[in-house]
Amino acid sequence: MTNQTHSEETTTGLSHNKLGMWVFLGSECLLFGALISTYLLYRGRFADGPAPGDIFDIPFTSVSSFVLLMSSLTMVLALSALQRGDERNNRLWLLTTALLGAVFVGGQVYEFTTFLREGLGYTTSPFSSAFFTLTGFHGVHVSLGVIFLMSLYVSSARGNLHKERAETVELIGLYWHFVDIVWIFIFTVIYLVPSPTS
Amino acid sequence: MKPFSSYRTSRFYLLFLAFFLFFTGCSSDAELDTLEPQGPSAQSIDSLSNPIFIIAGIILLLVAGGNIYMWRFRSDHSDEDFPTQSHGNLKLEILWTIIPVLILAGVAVFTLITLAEINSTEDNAMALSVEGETVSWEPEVVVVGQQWWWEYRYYLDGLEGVDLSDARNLPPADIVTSTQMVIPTGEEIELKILSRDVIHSHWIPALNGKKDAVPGRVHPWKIEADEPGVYFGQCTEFCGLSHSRMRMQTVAMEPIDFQNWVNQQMQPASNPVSETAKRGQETFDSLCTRCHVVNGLNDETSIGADLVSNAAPNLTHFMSRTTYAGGIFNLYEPDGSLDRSQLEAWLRNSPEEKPAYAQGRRGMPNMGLNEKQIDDIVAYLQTLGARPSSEIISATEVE
Amino acid sequence: MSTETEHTTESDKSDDEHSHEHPSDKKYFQIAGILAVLTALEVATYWLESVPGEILIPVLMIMMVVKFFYVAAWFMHLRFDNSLFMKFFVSGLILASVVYAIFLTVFEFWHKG
Amino acid sequence: MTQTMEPSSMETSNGENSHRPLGVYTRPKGGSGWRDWVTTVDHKKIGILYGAAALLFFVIGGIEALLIRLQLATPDGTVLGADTYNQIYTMHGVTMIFLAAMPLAAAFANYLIPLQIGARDVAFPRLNAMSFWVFLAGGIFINLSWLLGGAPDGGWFAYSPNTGIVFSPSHGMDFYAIGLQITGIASLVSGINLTVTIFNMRAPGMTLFKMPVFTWMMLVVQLLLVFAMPVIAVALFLLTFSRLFGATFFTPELGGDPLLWQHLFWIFGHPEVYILVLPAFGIISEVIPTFSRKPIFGYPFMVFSGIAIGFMGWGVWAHHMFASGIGPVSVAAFSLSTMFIAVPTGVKILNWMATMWGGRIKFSAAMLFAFGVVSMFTIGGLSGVTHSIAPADTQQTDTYYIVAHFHYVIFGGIIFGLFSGFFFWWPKVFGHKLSEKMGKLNFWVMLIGFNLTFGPMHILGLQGMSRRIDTYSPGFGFEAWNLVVTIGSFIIALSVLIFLINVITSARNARGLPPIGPDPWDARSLEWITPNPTPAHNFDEIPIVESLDEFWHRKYGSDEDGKVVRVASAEDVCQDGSAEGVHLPSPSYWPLVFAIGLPFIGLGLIYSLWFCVFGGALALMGLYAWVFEPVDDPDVDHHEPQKEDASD
Repeated sequence: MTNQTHSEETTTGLSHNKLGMWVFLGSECLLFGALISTYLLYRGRFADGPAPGDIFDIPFTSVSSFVLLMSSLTMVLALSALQRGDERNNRLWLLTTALLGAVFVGGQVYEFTTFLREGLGYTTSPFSSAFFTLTGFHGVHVSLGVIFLMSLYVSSARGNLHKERAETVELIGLYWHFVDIVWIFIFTVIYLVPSPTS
Repeated sequence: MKPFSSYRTSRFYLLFLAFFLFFTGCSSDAELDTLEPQGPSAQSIDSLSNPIFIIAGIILLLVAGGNIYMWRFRSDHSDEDFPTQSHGNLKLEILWTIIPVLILAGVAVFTLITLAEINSTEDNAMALSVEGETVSWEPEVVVVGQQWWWEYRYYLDGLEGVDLSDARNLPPADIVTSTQMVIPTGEEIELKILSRDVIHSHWIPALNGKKDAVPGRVHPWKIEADEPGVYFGQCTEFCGLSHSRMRMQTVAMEPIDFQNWVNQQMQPASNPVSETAKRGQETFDSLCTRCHVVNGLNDETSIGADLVSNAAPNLTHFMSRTTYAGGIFNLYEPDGSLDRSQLEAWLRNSPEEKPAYAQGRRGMPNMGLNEKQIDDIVAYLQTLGARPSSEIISATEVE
Repeated sequence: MSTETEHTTESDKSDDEHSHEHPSDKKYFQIAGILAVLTALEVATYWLESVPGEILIPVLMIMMVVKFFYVAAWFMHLRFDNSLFMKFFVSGLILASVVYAIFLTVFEFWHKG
Repeated sequence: MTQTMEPSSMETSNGENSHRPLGVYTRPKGGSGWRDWVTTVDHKKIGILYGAAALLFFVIGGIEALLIRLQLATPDGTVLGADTYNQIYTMHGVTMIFLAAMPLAAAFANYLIPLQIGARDVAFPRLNAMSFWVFLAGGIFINLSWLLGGAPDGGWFAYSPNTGIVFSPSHGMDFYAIGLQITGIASLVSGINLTVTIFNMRAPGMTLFKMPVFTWMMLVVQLLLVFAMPVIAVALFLLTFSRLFGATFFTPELGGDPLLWQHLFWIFGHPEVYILVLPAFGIISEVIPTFSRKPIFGYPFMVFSGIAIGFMGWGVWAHHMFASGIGPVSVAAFSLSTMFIAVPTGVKILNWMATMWGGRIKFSAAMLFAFGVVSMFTIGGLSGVTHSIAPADTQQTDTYYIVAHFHYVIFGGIIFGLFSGFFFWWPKVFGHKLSEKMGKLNFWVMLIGFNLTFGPMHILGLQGMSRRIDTYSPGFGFEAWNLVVTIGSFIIALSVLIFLINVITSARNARGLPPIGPDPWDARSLEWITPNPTPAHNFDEIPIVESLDEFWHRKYGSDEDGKVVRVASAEDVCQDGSAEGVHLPSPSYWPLVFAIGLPFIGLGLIYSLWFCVFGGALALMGLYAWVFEPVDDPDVDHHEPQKEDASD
């Protein structure tokens, strides 16, 4: 990536990368929309398995949601640091963000195993399939984000991430915040809105 | 009895004038023709689509005429001669936006009216004598699709309290028949369309449009025939291997004939008299009742639930139907005699006659019967149910 | 391409990319504080059992939309960046909302609550 | 993920890079030309690759169509068994839509969009290469199913639960779901790429409303792709997870609803119709003005009706489901929305006719095909209106009437449009015209074959012939028309054969001759400013655009009476292909390496996870190498500026 964007040369004055990223995020809305709608359609169809209202552990999920929410703060701080040219703080916040993300994913793994123990397998009911698919897709997005963040961290540690490349951090940041707002939606609509009980 | 005549050429003429001018003299008997309505629903659809075909035809002629007129403007471009460089005309644009909107708005009104018509239900009831008692039957038939045949179930006490939520385990019905739905003329029949495996679509074009049978759902629809007759249908949602061989018929009878039909269908099968038929019954009992029910012989099947659809046709009144194997074979010759060779071929090796995944527990497998067993079973089958009227038999013929 | 300034009409309105200052870190902490409070309020509704769904759900939705808005506007810089970014994102968002709302309506989702 | 998006190198001869070694990056030439093709990131070569691959799949899909017609030529046909028939008709649909029509449109989009907006390449050249290779990998993957136990047999629409593991136990549907997922990645990525290209890389002065209609329609298509592909992706994920991991989305016994699939599929599927047809609309919107010697009539209305079609296309999906049992209120709503989508489509047809009206029409092969679109698509559009009427549709849906309708739209609209584009832009791409004589013959044979094939299907459908049936019995009045249809289909095959022969003989006749001069058609839009065939760097110097139909306005002005007069010859206006200081992105292997990995991941999901490990490693290696590879290497020894077409 020797070649920096020449945003002043584009028609709109915007960088290709950032524009492409936003188009991609617009597209992701349709992806998560379909998964969330599928879940909403099926949340009451739990066959003989556990119902969502019986199995959700709101306090636990609230904590992990909070962790993810705060990772958006650290992400934006990382970007802000790099834009100031403060590479040390940039690294620090990148690492914090990745860690918070990893904690969230870890929480999700714990939640999944708990559900599994309580009899909610992937194939138990349309509810369970839809739930695991939706949250799994989100989890995969977070995990990818963690990998991106770690790549940035390594890149910075090797002295390759300077102020001029702040846009790369900004792009990863956009992705990260998007994954966060998807979870804001999921947390409210799937967990907090009262779910059917058996 | 066939209520069909040559199809109305006028509509095709308008719609396809440009291409099929010389074919318009053609006519044929098309048993599935959508343009020959024989019942009120089909009639109201037809009355709606007729003018739309005509409007579409006129627009097509205008556009085609305009296009042909373009020939006038041909040029070989060899000179520097340029036409007027017109970039557009706002008035024209508005005009040709508004006019289609107005036409479509008009069409929309009639569409909504027709839609309401074909989705409304009537509170009709017919007096029916059932086992000596007169009941008031609000005509309803439960239609169940499965690979690759249709079952029709009649609950003469009404559907209230009948749990239709699991099509694979329906409560016992008063009458169970397959491939041919028998209805009284002049009565609106409410259908509840179900499926036991994949999506099918029930369609009797002369009587009404189609409605899908979707597993897990109960779809209401209705059907009514003005005149007695045999009305052909075909499954129209792709349902796997033998989709093309999943046909059905609706047999409409005068109410009095329908009463007779009900009386016959309520009877269980009687025990056969002849020796061959008795032997056939034994073979049937040991092999065929694993899947098929004959009321009076077995009320339960032995491996039923192992079948993907948990059902095989109820054969109690096999002979009262004129077609079998998903409506692809006629049971009778046009002269009214049994088409024995086809039935034997079917018993000999049915997957050969109609593709099915018998090894996947869908469709009738090859039972490995020997010729004697086949003869016996044919003799036994002939004792099951009363032969339909000769009008129905001849109307089943398509040629 | 030095002569293009008078031709690129669209860049006139979009040259604001660097004409503003991104918020200070303090502002980001403030936003995070608001988000944290909102989340706490949201989660608190879990223990309010007496509130009927007709009130609870709209309240939750409003809080969710506010959180959503804050992250998108501040952390994702939509507030400061070129409006074209927002147009793409919001078209996706609105399209998804409308299409899937119709989708759920066709399944009579809202009747079941 | 974002690291894979590279900045463009839209560098021009401004002061900033004048210190660099100048010159055109010329691709490896000489003996091993294949290496040039597999590593290219040039949008023009990728366009050609798309076109060639798509034509191959078009021929395969066409052979499948002929087999279908052989089976149905006579009642009780025995050419194919029911099982084979179901596989072939499924693959015919899948191939024609996803592997022929969409990539053919992508071929035109790739080649022409940068040229029409005055750019040197697309925004993300390597992603563009990746899109092509991923598409090809997906197409090959789906067709591998023929060799690995049977092709998909559930129809291109793949309605559940018939596509579930119980009812479709072969691996065919797995290949379908995973293969389309792979080609979907290609479509999504190229949608994002070209959207950014159109917004960000227009030449100075080219405002959105000075873009050619073709570019506009392609922009709408890219946005539709961007928003529609995720929906089919989710549907395919649900299907894949159901088949491979036992998910219960479509298991009615547990409460799964088969209609979920139908909704997701058609939420994608209807915009998909416009994804297919709008490129053809764009093509003929370029061809008709050129050969009528008039500007396009009502340009803003052409643009807005295209946008309106794209937008309304999102609100009509359930008209594919009028008989599915979605409830009368939904049926009524979707029936009305569907009716009114006819309005912008009608506006387009009338504007094309108004463009031709009073023109000086030259009926070249390209124009004939465009003319074919205007008249044949109208029939498809009108029959479309007849089944937007939901009650009528309950009679017509899933019969051959529908087959007739959408073939008038897809063949009459899209294929005719794409052929029009072939004849029009062939000299732009290859430097020689296709034979006009054979082209006209091609058109008439195709027109006759097309109408013989799909015209009678209207009648068959109204006579009650059901779709997707592998056979029919005598006596329903289907025999005669089916025979006509089969004959017609072979006439279409003949017309395609004529086209292929034309391609070969025209190339042979042009061998040894200098490339065709500029402006063979007296054309209008910016791409013709470059020489034919287009040099690697596209524009010697990025033109400054002042008007719609920029090229035409540079050739012609008007005198005091308002009459058109020529002010410059084409030779004066066209650039000569001599490049100064143009720096192009370097070729790369990694998009190809990444693409090869994907089908192995697919095979791994179906057969053995070891394939996944291998494919995943390959894809990851491709990605990482890609990320750390410079977009264009400033240390590469750039070649001297070259004149591409004036070598003798």
